[in-house]
Amino acid sequence: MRYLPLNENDRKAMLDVIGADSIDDLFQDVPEKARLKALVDLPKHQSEQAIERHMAKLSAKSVSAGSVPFFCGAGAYKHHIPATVDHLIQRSEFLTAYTPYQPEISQGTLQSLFEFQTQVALLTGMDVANASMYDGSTACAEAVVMAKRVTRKSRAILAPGLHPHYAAATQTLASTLDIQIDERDCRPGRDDHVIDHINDDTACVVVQSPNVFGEIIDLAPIAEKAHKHKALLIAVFTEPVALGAIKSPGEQGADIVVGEGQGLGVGLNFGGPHVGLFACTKKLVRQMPGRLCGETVDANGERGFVLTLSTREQHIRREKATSNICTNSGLCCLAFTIHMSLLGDAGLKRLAALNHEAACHLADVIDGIDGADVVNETFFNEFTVKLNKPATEVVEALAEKGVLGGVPVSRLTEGNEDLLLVCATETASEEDIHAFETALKEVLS
Amino acid sequence: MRYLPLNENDRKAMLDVIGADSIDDLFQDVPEKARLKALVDLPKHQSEQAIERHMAKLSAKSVSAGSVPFFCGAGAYKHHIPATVDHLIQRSEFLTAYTPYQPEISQGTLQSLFEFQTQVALLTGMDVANASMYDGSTACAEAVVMAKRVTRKSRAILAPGLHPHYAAATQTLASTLDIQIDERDCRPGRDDHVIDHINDDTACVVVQSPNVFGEIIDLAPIAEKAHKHKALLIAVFTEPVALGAIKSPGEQGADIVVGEGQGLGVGLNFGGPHVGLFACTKKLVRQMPGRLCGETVDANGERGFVLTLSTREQHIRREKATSNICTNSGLCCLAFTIHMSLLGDAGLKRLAALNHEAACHLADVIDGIDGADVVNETFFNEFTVKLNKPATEVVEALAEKGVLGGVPVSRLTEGNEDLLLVCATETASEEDIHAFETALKEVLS
Amino acid sequence: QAVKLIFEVGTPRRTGIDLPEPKGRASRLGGHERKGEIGLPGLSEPETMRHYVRLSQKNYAIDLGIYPLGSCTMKHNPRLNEKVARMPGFADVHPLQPISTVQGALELMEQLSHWLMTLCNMPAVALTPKAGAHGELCGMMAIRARLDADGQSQRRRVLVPESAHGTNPATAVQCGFTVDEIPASGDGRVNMDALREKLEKSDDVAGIMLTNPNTCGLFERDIVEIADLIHAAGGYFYCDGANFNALVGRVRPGDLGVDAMHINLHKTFSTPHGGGGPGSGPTVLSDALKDFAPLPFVVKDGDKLKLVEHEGGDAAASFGRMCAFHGQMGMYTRALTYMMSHGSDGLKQATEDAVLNANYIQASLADVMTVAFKGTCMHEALFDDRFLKDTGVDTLDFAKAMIDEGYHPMTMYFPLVVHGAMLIEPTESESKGELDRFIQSMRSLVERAKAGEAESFKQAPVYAPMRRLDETRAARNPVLRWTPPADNAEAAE
Amino acid sequence: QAVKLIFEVGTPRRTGIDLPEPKGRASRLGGHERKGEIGLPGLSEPETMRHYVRLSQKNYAIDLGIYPLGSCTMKHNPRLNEKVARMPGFADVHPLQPISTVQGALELMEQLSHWLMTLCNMPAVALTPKAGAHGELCGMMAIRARLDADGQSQRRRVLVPESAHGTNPATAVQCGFTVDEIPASGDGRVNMDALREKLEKSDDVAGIMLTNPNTCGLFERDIVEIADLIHAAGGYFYCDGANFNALVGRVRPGDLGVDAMHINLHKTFSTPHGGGGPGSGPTVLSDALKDFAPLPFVVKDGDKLKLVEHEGGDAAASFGRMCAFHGQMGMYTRALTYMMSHGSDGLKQATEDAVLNANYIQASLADVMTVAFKGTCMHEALFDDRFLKDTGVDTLDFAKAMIDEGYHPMTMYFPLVVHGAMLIEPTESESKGELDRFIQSMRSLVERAKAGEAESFKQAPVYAPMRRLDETRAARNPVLRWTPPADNAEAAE
Repeated sequence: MRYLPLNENDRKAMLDVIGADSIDDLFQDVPEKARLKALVDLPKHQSEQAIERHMAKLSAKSVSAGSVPFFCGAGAYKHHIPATVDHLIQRSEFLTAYTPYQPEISQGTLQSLFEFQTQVALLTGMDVANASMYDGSTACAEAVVMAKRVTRKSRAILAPGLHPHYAAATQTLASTLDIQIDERDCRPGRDDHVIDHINDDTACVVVQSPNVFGEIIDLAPIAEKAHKHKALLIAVFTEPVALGAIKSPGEQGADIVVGEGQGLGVGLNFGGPHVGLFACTKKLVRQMPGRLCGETVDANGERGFVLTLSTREQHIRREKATSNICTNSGLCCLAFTIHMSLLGDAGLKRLAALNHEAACHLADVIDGIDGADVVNETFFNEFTVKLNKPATEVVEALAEKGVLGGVPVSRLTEGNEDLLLVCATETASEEDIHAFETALKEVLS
Repeated sequence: MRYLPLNENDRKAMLDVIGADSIDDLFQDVPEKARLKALVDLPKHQSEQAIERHMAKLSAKSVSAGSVPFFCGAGAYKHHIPATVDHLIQRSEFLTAYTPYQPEISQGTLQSLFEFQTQVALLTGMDVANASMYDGSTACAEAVVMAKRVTRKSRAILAPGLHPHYAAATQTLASTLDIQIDERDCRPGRDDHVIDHINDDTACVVVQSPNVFGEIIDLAPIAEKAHKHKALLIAVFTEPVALGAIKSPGEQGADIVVGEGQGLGVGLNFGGPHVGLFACTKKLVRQMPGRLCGETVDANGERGFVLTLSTREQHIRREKATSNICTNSGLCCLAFTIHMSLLGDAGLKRLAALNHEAACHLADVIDGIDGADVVNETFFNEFTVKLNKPATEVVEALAEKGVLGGVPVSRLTEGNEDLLLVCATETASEEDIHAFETALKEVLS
Repeated sequence: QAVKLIFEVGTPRRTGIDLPEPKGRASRLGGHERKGEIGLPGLSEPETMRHYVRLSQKNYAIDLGIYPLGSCTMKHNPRLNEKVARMPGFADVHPLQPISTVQGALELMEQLSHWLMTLCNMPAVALTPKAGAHGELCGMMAIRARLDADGQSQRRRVLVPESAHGTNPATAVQCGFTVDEIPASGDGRVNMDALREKLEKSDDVAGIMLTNPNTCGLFERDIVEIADLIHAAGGYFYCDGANFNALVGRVRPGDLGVDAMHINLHKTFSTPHGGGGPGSGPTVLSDALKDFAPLPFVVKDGDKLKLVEHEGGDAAASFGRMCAFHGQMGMYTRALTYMMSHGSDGLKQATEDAVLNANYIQASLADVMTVAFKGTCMHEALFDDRFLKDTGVDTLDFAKAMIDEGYHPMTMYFPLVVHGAMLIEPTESESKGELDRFIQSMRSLVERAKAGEAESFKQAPVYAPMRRLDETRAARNPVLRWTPPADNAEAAE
Repeated sequence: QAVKLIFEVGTPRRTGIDLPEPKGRASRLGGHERKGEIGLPGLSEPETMRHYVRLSQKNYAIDLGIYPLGSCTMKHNPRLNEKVARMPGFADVHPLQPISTVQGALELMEQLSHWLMTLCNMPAVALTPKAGAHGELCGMMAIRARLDADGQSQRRRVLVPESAHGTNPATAVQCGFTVDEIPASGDGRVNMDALREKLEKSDDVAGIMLTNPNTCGLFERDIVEIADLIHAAGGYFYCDGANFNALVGRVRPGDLGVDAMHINLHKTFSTPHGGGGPGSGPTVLSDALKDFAPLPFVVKDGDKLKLVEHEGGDAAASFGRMCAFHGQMGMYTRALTYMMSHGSDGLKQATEDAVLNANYIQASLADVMTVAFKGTCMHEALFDDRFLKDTGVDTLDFAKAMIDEGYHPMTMYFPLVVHGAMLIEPTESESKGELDRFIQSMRSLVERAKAGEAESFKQAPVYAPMRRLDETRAARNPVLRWTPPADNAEAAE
């Protein structure tokens, strides 16, 4: 077996040193009835070539985003990732390192995490950010739990425009924690109503902008009202590129910002791995979940980095930890950070502008089609279209014409069958948009 | 421009230090009439995404070997290359290093070349090997030039079964060097005749085994006769995997062995880059062209490696050099060496056995088809088929049926329109062979 | 050589990505435009490349040497897996594309599930959990949902051995349970008497969370009895699967009475750890729990596959959704590739080699270091610090000295049940030659420690990219992000 | 830490590749079976990975820092190029597939040719040469073929400046020419008087081989006149294109009277050097030479492309074939990707930045080191060793001391026309920040040399993976391959 360096001579010699007659001796603590007598009923080992063929065939059974005109978003975004990013994250020293518990031989990972935390803080307009969460939805759930710890109140208001998966993940985690979630009505144009629900019982209000329908929400008045009632504003985003164009949540008074970082550096991956971003104000940092990397010095006084404030974490605090989180999304952080380092301020802003222009163009095109109306007043690179047919049927029909034309709202939450989320990034060319237009006209007519 | 770190401020500051008013000042030595007034008539810079799209479209205009049943050989062989190989050769430290002229900071390259040289020597059964040539054909040409230096005679006999491209490359180089090349008659079954042409004027006799028609040649009697007349036997091979199954040229008395190493570690690449292997007996080493890596010690007495015997080379000896060669095929050597390290003796032999079995199976299948006859008595993984139709028409017809069915001999040398070279490696599955059979039957009927 | 931070290399006006000029269309941002500089530095592509290549060389990695972190299973990461994970039908597929366009991806999930269920002999697996701790959450939530469904909502006490990973109690609490610690017995296993006592005449026990092999590297001999006791007491058995690498192909958790167990694909099935993730923690579930599995999941739909994404119907009892989308596809592809590469024969052999390697280390060091518990171990060898008594060297010093020998240290000070613990897990990826060199280095370190060279241990590491780092300072005055230095001109005045 | 050789790690019985068992068919090898052990060691995949990752870390590379080797143009190697080169329509295409199945590959060659011809203002390019020296061979063979075709076979003398790369005289000789050396003038350029003298009343001059900018980093001011003189004398002008990076987009060789010039795709157009290759040396040809271009080449065939592979017809005058197949496709893809990425604007800017960087280094070091020739330079700065006079430090020592500063040394002792030459080529890929650090390091080395610290220079490098290597020993008693050690048991007796 190509991955196993021991041969029979080695095994024999090692058993001799151990003083065991056979490998079975080492499994003597296993109860007799649980000892497998034969191989499990699975195929035997195969050559690399055989497996590559098998997997290539499976891969070919799906339609990849890059192979067709593509307009899906709703929490996962197709962007062009520079080749440099994937090359660097595959370096053995990054790819095959563990969590940096031994800082003297982990500065590569640690320094890049410090850079990541700073970039996320800058992007969100917040004081500090952690070293990532699993994804945006779990970051959102953790933020609500954190708000309870901070405020010692347990009622959370989730805005109607919060991505339904994020709301669901939050409800799942919160349900066991005695956190009440206010009911929501997931339809476009209702986020501003959250303001009316905030009162002294409110621990936090969770608002996404751009929201799941693509609408950009003014967070400042919500923050003001929340703060008046000693509640936290948790601002959510699912597309980091949007923050290159729109006001940061930090500028608008958010206390905690959570979001999905996949759009920078990380591929679609059918939904995972992605990378959760988590930022907050300085005064909340000791209530934050997840790893944190901090600056310090070594015995020679040289600047270096370590994991820090780990008394918040499960491996030190056990049942008193701020979260049970252990593994983060390290390699995706690195990809995010490299992509962002390449972009810089200027590149990110231009990328955002190109996304917005592509979406504006697409919105004009769709508005010109009978049976399709753009619902949004505002949007960044994604918006909601009201169709004259059920959206799930429309996207299947579009797929047959070789266009992946967006995400039906009903995939995210039941109801709203006539609403379709459509996204255009810098990867949508003029020809792609034209192909979409042609196909959509045919499907809707 | 993403690859250029200087910005306008930098440029201005640097010009100030230089004391130049503008960049034009630095080009003042260029004659007025040769100074370009405007940009050359070529497109402006483009985004990574735009270029990827352009190139992907171009790529899609060819039929890749891996996408169809594939049976081409004739000097370039499709084998499965482990993912480890491509991963390792892409490491920055290997990929972006120069020729190892500073050994203290080039041991990675140097040690792997030493390993390469040893592997090639073992594989060919020779004493020593150099650190590679451009490819097998240029290695062959250089070997003939070397034979003239060694023997001080200038007549070279090229066996009829020598790959016509190798013969042509040799003739091109030899033509300017006052080396006479005996005429050849490139048809199957004539290699043994070379023995009759060897005489005291002969500097070398160049014999390929397996030859271009796939036939395995007994080199020992040729070596014996050559040595009797103080001529060198230059043994050639185009498929390194063959040496896992058949006698090495070294065992049979070859003085110089040259060959193509592409089959191990290196892809087809439409013909380049490949990697030329060059080995010889110990006593000829100082007449060898190309780089050599040798063992030595550093100031602490630690084992290390350096480029050595460079007094043979152009950068030291200029017009008295053994060759004008400078760049070798370093990264392909590394790929070869890694692939070979993974295989080892046991793996190489098994790989060779699988190749031979696939070819035997294919030969049986083809012999069973009306209008196609296998010409060979012996072969390794490639053989010659006599067809009842012109081979170029047959392969085009097969291509239309989605099979790349071999190489017409007439692609290599004019004439022999009815001969087709067919190769089966471990990548040819039962289904591939069956698809070939079906298609060939249709085409020939 | 120190590597600057990107903030000290790039500037906000520079960029390493060429993009076409925007055309300047009218904005639909509704007045929410971001104004002013964000402060993100841009680096040209060559600067970026060099920055991260240099940084990378400051890391230790499994590709450089043995990485014997106990409980972490740092095994070889095959590059075939990386290649497969990047195939466009897996890497470049959107999670919400029409179902007809993702059949290959769903099929892969189905195949992965089949392998995991077969290796565990369990009837169901929830793929979505995004890491081990997330898998724990999944299992414990399923247990809670089952208890609630059975009207047993008073069951909120979870038994956790004191040797457990910190994630276990943290998870229990995050699910709204309380934690009740079980002490260890003298042989490093669950104290059965204590366990029985805790279960006696109680109706508040929700279950037990137990790692097996446990964090001392020992198989819980009484595991079947433990399962029976828990079940008899009305609770469920959550098994922490972090150490599944000691069992694959030889022991099936389903045969031990386990109700739920997460599987760290990034440990047992070799998806690379990437400096801290991403991971993946599919959780196998028993018959008792399988109806409570989280959304979404794949089901057959004629000869096609489909996703169940909403509550009700097939998911009537589901405890809900744990995250957006369907989990860690990128890890699924790697893990399945790994499993198919090994096959049932190779997986069994890998398990045996992992256990053999650990026992070889334990046996080879038993005379100079102190083995924590007598007898053979499973896939990791646990030592305590008795052999360092009176040397002036402690576990931390010893670990840092290993760095100077060219090794990554073992897990230290865990499990908590032994003093100054050193937990060594070599995995099956190490050759006998590497192990022999490692053992030789360890022996010479012990010799040096006993020879009174404590001072040199306190100085270690000296051959690493950095000397020992001041962790206290980092925690006392946290600097968690870069801030621009005060303007030099001002400072000079 | 020393890395063992694979022969000391693996064994012939181990393998790191799983292959199915052969079925044991009858052999058609005709009795030529290889018997016995070959002696090739096999390593498991993890051992292989670790071996080469460890080895790699002993290399310096452009991705780690400035690599200022004069004449080598070590610039950034974009990874986009690597990605494109691996696209299946380029990497996984057989050179002898039916022409209808390789149209994309041929089109790429056609596009590359267009870029190269346009940048050079030359009417033809031969793509096949596999490296710079091979391109020289191509150009000189075309010249020879043209002379022979014109009945000028007595023209066998080639003029080569003494500052030329060693490949120039070696190539001339390999083409059956004799070499006649032209001395340099006091300003580092061709001595025009000497040149005129060599051309006077001769009918045996085949041509001149001239590098421009020359190996002193200087543009040959009189180049147009040189070309005119050579042509008037009945010879041809071969230009060594190694230094084309100083001209791209600003000066076209075709405008200077050049008849042939090779282009190092692995220098100017950034295909990675890979520790010594592979390279690619397409050679542009003037009207006078283009009919003699080597086989094979791409021509239009209606709206398709085809390959001319045999003599006669379109290739009636071709001097023949230089190698198997069509040259270095892998380099074509990378080079075209590079050129399209830059565009005509970016290529010009890169040229200007390369020249600017070199002049910046020259200007910044002119007060402490000795610039070989007055005035501005092109893309590389040449220093001699006068500044080291009486310090006891020579060029080699100085270079080795640079290693301890974290840099790869510059080219030393070349060109031969100045004493103790140091030729520094930064390329356009270096930022001002990197250059400033480099300049600072160089200045401090000079200071140390002048302060009498010669001994420490002699010891250098001390911070490298190895100390100075004994090259004399390697050459005197060449050990060119590993051999198994004499049996230890025997040795002990």
